[in-house]
Amino acid sequence: MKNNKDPILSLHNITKSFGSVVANDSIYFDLYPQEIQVLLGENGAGKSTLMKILYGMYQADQGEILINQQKVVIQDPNDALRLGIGMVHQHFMLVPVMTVTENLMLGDEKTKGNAFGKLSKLDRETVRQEIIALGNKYGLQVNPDAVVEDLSVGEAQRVEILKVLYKGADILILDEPTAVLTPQETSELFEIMRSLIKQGKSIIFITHKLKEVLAVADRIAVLRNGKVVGHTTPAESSIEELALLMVGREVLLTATKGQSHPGKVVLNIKDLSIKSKSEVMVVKNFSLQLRAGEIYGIAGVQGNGQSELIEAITGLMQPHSGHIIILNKDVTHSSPRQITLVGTAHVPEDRQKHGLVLGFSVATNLVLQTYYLPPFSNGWVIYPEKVEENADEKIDEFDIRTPSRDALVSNLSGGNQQKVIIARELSRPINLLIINQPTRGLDVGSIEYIHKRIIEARDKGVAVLLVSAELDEILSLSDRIGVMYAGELVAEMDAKGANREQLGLYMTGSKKEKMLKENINQ
Amino acid sequence: SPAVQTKQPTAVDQPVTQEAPQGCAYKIGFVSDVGKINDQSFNQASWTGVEEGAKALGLAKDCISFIETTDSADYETNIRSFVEEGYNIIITSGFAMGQITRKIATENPDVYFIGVDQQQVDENFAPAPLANVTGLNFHEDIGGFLAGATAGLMTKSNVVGGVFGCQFIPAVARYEVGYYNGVKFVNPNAKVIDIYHPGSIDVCFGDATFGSETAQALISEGADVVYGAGGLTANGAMITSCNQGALVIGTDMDVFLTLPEVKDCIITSALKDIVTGVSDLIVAVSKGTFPGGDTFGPSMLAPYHNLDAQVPAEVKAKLEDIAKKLASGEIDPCVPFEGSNPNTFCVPVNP
Amino acid sequence: MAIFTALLVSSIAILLSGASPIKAFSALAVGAFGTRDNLIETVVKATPLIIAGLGVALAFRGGLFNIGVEGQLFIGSIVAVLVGTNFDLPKIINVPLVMLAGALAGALLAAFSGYLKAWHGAHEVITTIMMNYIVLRIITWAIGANGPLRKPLSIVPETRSLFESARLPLLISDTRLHMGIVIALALAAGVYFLLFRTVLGVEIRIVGKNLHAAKYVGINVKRNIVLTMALSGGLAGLAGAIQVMGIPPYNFTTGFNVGYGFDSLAVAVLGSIHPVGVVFSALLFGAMDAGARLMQLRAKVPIDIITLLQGLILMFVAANQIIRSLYHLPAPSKEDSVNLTQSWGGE
Amino acid sequence: MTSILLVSLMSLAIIKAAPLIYGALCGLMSERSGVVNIGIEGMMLTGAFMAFMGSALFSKWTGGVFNPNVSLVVGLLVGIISAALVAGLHAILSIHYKIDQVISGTVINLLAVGLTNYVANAYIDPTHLSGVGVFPVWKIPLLSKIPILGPIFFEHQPMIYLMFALVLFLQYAIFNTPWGLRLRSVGEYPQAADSVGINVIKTRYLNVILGGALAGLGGAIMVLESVGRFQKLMTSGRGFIALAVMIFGRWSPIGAFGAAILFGFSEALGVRLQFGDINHLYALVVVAALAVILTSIVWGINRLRNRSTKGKSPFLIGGIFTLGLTILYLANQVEFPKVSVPIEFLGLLPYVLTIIVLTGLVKRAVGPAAVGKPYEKQ
Ligand SMILES: Nc1ncnc2c1ncn2[C@@H]1O[C@H](COP(=O)(O)OP(=O)(O)OP(=O)(O)O)[C@@H](O)[C@H]1O
Ligand SMILES: Nc1ncnc2c1ncn2[C@@H]1O[C@H](COP(=O)(O)OP(=O)(O)OP(=O)(O)O)[C@@H](O)[C@H]1O
Ligand SMILES: [Mg+2]
Ligand SMILES: [Mg+2]
Repeated sequence: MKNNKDPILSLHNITKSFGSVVANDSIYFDLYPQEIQVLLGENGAGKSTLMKILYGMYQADQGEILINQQKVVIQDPNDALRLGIGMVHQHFMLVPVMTVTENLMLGDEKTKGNAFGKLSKLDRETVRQEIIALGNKYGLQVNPDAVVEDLSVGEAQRVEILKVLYKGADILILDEPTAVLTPQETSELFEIMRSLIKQGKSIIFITHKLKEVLAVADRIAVLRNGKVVGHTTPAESSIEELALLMVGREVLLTATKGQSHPGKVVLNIKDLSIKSKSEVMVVKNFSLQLRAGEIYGIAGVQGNGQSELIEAITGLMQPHSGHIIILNKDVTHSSPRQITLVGTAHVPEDRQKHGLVLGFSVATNLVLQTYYLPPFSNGWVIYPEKVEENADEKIDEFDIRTPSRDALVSNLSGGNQQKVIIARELSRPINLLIINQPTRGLDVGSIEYIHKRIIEARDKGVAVLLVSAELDEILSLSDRIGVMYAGELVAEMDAKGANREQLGLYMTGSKKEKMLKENINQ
Repeated sequence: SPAVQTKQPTAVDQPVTQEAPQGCAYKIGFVSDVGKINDQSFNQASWTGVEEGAKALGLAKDCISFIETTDSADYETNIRSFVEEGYNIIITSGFAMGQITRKIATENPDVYFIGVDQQQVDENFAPAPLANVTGLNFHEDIGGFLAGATAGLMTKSNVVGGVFGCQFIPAVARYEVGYYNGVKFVNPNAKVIDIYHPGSIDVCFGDATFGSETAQALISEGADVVYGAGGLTANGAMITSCNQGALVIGTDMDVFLTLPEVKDCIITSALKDIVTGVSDLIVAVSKGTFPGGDTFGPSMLAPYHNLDAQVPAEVKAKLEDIAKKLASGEIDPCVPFEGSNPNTFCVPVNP
Repeated sequence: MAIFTALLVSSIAILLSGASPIKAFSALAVGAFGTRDNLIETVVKATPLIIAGLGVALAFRGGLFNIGVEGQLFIGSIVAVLVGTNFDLPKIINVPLVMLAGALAGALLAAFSGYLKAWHGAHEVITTIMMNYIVLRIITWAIGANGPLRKPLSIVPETRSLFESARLPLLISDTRLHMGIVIALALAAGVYFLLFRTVLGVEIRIVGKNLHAAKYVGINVKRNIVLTMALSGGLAGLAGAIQVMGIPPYNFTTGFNVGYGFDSLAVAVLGSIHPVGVVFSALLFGAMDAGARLMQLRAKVPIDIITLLQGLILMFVAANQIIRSLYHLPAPSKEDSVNLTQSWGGE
Repeated sequence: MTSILLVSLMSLAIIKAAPLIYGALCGLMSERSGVVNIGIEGMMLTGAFMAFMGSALFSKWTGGVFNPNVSLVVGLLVGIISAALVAGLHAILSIHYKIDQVISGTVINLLAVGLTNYVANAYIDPTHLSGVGVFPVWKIPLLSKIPILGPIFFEHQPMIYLMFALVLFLQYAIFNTPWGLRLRSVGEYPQAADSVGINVIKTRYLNVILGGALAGLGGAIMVLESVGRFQKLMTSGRGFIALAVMIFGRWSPIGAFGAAILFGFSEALGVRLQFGDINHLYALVVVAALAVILTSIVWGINRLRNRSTKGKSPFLIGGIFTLGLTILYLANQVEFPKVSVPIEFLGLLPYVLTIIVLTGLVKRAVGPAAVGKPYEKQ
């Protein structure tokens, strides 16, 4: 929006380094009232760091912060909140075992009377009401009594934003809120952001998704290696330019792939049904035939049974009924290891929780699926030198950015951690690749790379089952697309024929229709 | 790495190694049983005996030393280190060290050994005296019997209790049997409640809290006399009983002197006069009258001290009489009789 | 450096009691290293601590807090006695047999706690603590007045002595230096190899570091937990067996081994739960236990000062920052720190 | 008969449970804030020791011009404060120096044992320093008249009432006050707490130290309400039992209370059975029956509490419950053979029962998520 007002917030010459890493390098940054400014940059560019400085979680090595031209000191989040700065963090900052209400109260709790100070009784009821009221005002409905760990990521995200508003912030920092959101949730979020702007708030918005940038940004600032390398606006730039600006080189934004040549059926799922731990049927007689050399993308709003489906296929969860057959071998009740051994690779949704052992070296993580097999071991004894050779190979083959093979994987950036997993899963003889949210939170550079790898695998004749909340990812990678809604496969189509709108309708359940598999398979 | 560093001091030390107490006519060493020298029970008694004996011989403070055993695996090394340091009278307390004491004694005929609670028997438990080892033993069953008789005569509620240490320690078991039978002997229809600490050696003598809580239970059951035999566990019991208005009877040492908390409710103590026993034997060494073999210390009751007035004359008389009969063997606490301790069984102590 | 500081601090305590620290610590040192026999005593004392310490460390690596080493060690001893006093086979068979029996006993006891955790979610800290008491009391009964293991006729609570054929050979004749230390060092090497060079070891460490990843990789977590506990308890049991097999009078009596369980916990953490570290810290503890005799005897300093000393050393070694700031030393290169409290709270 | 028995057992159970409960509350405070505490034993021991020194020396120096209770109160305060100081050390080591919390707990235990024994050896031979008795029993006027419940709950010494009060208060405070909310958030997800301006470090220090004070009470009660003087190692493992009790009680004060009572009760029973006037078999069967009934009740409660449909089916619960009752009934019908169980085995009751109950009815105990992990701001 055109405005000649003064900036509500300016950062002057902010510099911050962690040991040798210079995360922020003399950064200048202005935010104007009622604007949405997007902060863009590849993984590790320094976006979160800058925002954490603004929010008082880190202290800048040098530089100053001005709010309405007034120089301010922000020692800790309390100061930030007092100055009307609120932040939604890249990683959820909600206590899982507590209710929404408790999470919102936390920090400045309302109490019934104040006779006993911090020991007075919490006034949950009032806060409940306030939450509901606030929710209605901004269109952010959540159940105040829900326990956070039971919420979907979308809901949790809403709670995070509510929390910031509840604390009365005028400047909202949203650090990659859409990384975990589905297209629907994302567009809802954008609605909310716009209404917030109308009501006088200003927003700093961090994302890696260039489409989104153009969709919501008023202005765009691009960071690279801790420096601001450019300012622009959606009007005067394009996705390609943004990518170039970010990464510093040309980037292929849509994966290019040749015709697929489906071979024999690798994965054959027959009316599979799965009960969740709380005895709810989360997948209902799901059937699917996946052939060698094709990529099958499962689209769907999160929480419609995709995760359970994957867990069942990979043996992490026992299905209720139905059959899973991999290469004519019934693995319905096999252990994860048996399933791995028939040539299944699995790139899990939560890379830090399931995919890696953060306390182990990169080298060890690279053999996490094969350490017990030759050449790394004879079944009993590990051959460390083999492990280390393998590490060195993979590290430069998949250009994993790590200080050394013995470095702890926890020290790697998100993108590189994902690369470790990809390298591990793709660099062994496999027939089936199950890959869940492969590029969540990664920058365009890493995305391009990982997509390339997936397609290579498919061209080598691997059957790929791709689950992603990213419609673009589904559309650009898949040969066939299935849509899951409420635990059912509501639609299946050839990728060529597919388009966003149509998929969107299926995903929200507003359209239901089964196509006969035969049409596609012949 | 650690090990290298600990070597530091060794360098400093060589001169000191030779250093040893000068001008000691005798060097007396004491090895405690697993436990502490001031457990206010038999370890402490033995150590006090050593100090008394040293005084009697006019030895300097650093002519005597002790080692507290923390693990029964160390008995041998602990005793030997005294031998190596040239100590010539070594006291080991506790039955557990009996055999190893004898072994080391045979190897070192010129060192005198005093074994408290150690009967001089060979592997087959046949008496086998050695010239340079004297076992200082006691008839705990007799002491217990006297304590029991006192309790039986003094109780008004006709309910008396006893709190004991480890059942598996022979001395303790003998005290318990004697106590029970003593009560029944003088007062057949009195109720006797004896409680042992159920724990293992590391706690059963040292758990004052258990003793205290048990005493509360006994008293809420109506007991008005409580007997304590078993180190700190017993102390806990006696103090609490005292606080709750019951009379108490102590064990081993004259508890009136060692535990002031109970001075106004302790009737007497079943003395097991280790102190005199040990110091006498030490003196005997200097006199050249060291007996060797088994000796038996006297088993008697301590003075009534503050409660002297409360104890009726006829009670005192009766106790005198029983004491005589016990001494003469007319009464044997270990022989079952009508209403006696259901498991009357004294690990043999040959007279 | 840490140890030096600990010595300094504890000398204050000694001074307060009127004794001379120099005298005390020189006596301590002589008692630990001064003569051949003292040196041997240090080694003998360290032997069970090494083995049991390895057990604790192994469990920690697997994310389990085995605080039941005391009980496992005791049951190891008692079962070793049970076998060693009833079977009189040729030494070459009997010694391994008895050791195996002890290890097995400890392993089963610990495995039970492991099972309770894996299948019933019973926290191993509770169950192992409870097991300690249960085992100790049953043993107390077994050697008590009319217990089954009581040495016939004996007037004292003790078991019979092991048959000659079940006793560990001496390394140096007519000393107390038995073969246990060799076994202990071999085990240390073995545990290192197991943890860092074998498939099982990697799996134990994965489970220890990240349960979810372990499941994802296809490790049978429940089985792994039981196995880890069994190994840990097996080592503890073996430590107990070796005590009765190596130390005259080769039997079990009251007051035997009391406290080794908790010492080995200290040893394990002092050795930063690494086999190499464990060996050294066990030797250190052994030295202090052995030296304590002369310290009491010569300097008249009560043995409790040793416990104090051990606490201080552990503190200064662990919080090496304190030391560094005291002596202005440079910070060392940060290596992968092992989190002992892995299994404690919410996974 | 049985009611008298029950009363004496229960009140003894409460007395035996009290130190464990204080200890468990200590562990709970520090672990709720994210700091593992296996140093409870050491803190209790220190509390006991200093409580004795405080009271004894005070009355010695003031020459007994004050009423003994004054000295006892002084001792109590000294005990509390010094245990809190020890906890302070634990806090410094594990929060500031970030050394592993299990290690610093072990350090605490070693130091406490070493120091108290050492000083006790050197300075407190009973003939030189004698205790000043214990707190008197306070009968609560009306309440103590209530049949059964009265004598069980309202005829105790003051520190027992204090314990009741603290359990109820902390149960309320941890789950219903800002302080509690912050405490839990810091133990569950410190980053989140930090992100809303809660000072994680300060919160942890505060609660670890408060916990220490509670452990101090646990140690002091042994001196000031039962034994009347300090005896070496008088905690004899209660700190570790308290640890178990805390976990058993799933990190909640009420839970810890229940667990400790169960423990104290079975220990009391073990002692009571030595009286020899109850048939041992009968007693054991009754206990088993009670355990079963308890199980079903707890299941029932969990069932009602549950948000979702999780939990055992009502029929099962009902079945178990009636089963328990029938056993109880039958036990009173049949004549048991007279056997006397060795005392060591009677002593096993609390430990065995704990394991059974633990595996039987307590749901997988999961502590605060961030417990044991030092907090790194950056
Ligand atoms: N607490 C920390 N300690 C050490 N290094 C850090 C820390 N936080 C960030 N860094 C480093 O600073 C750099 C910037 O990190 P930052 O998280 O700001 O990047 P980002 O732009 O947010 O990346 P992403 O898009 O993945 O979120 C990275 O190299 C990161 O490794
Ligand atoms: N002497 C030591 N004392 C304490 N900890 C040690 C010692 N040596 C190594 N460690 C730690 O113990 C762990 C294992 O040591 P080591 O490096 O030998 O095996 P690793 O390299 O971790 O295993 P792998 O060879 O499978 O990678 C490492 O985390 C290391 O930091
Ligand atoms: Mg970021
Ligand atoms: Mg290595």
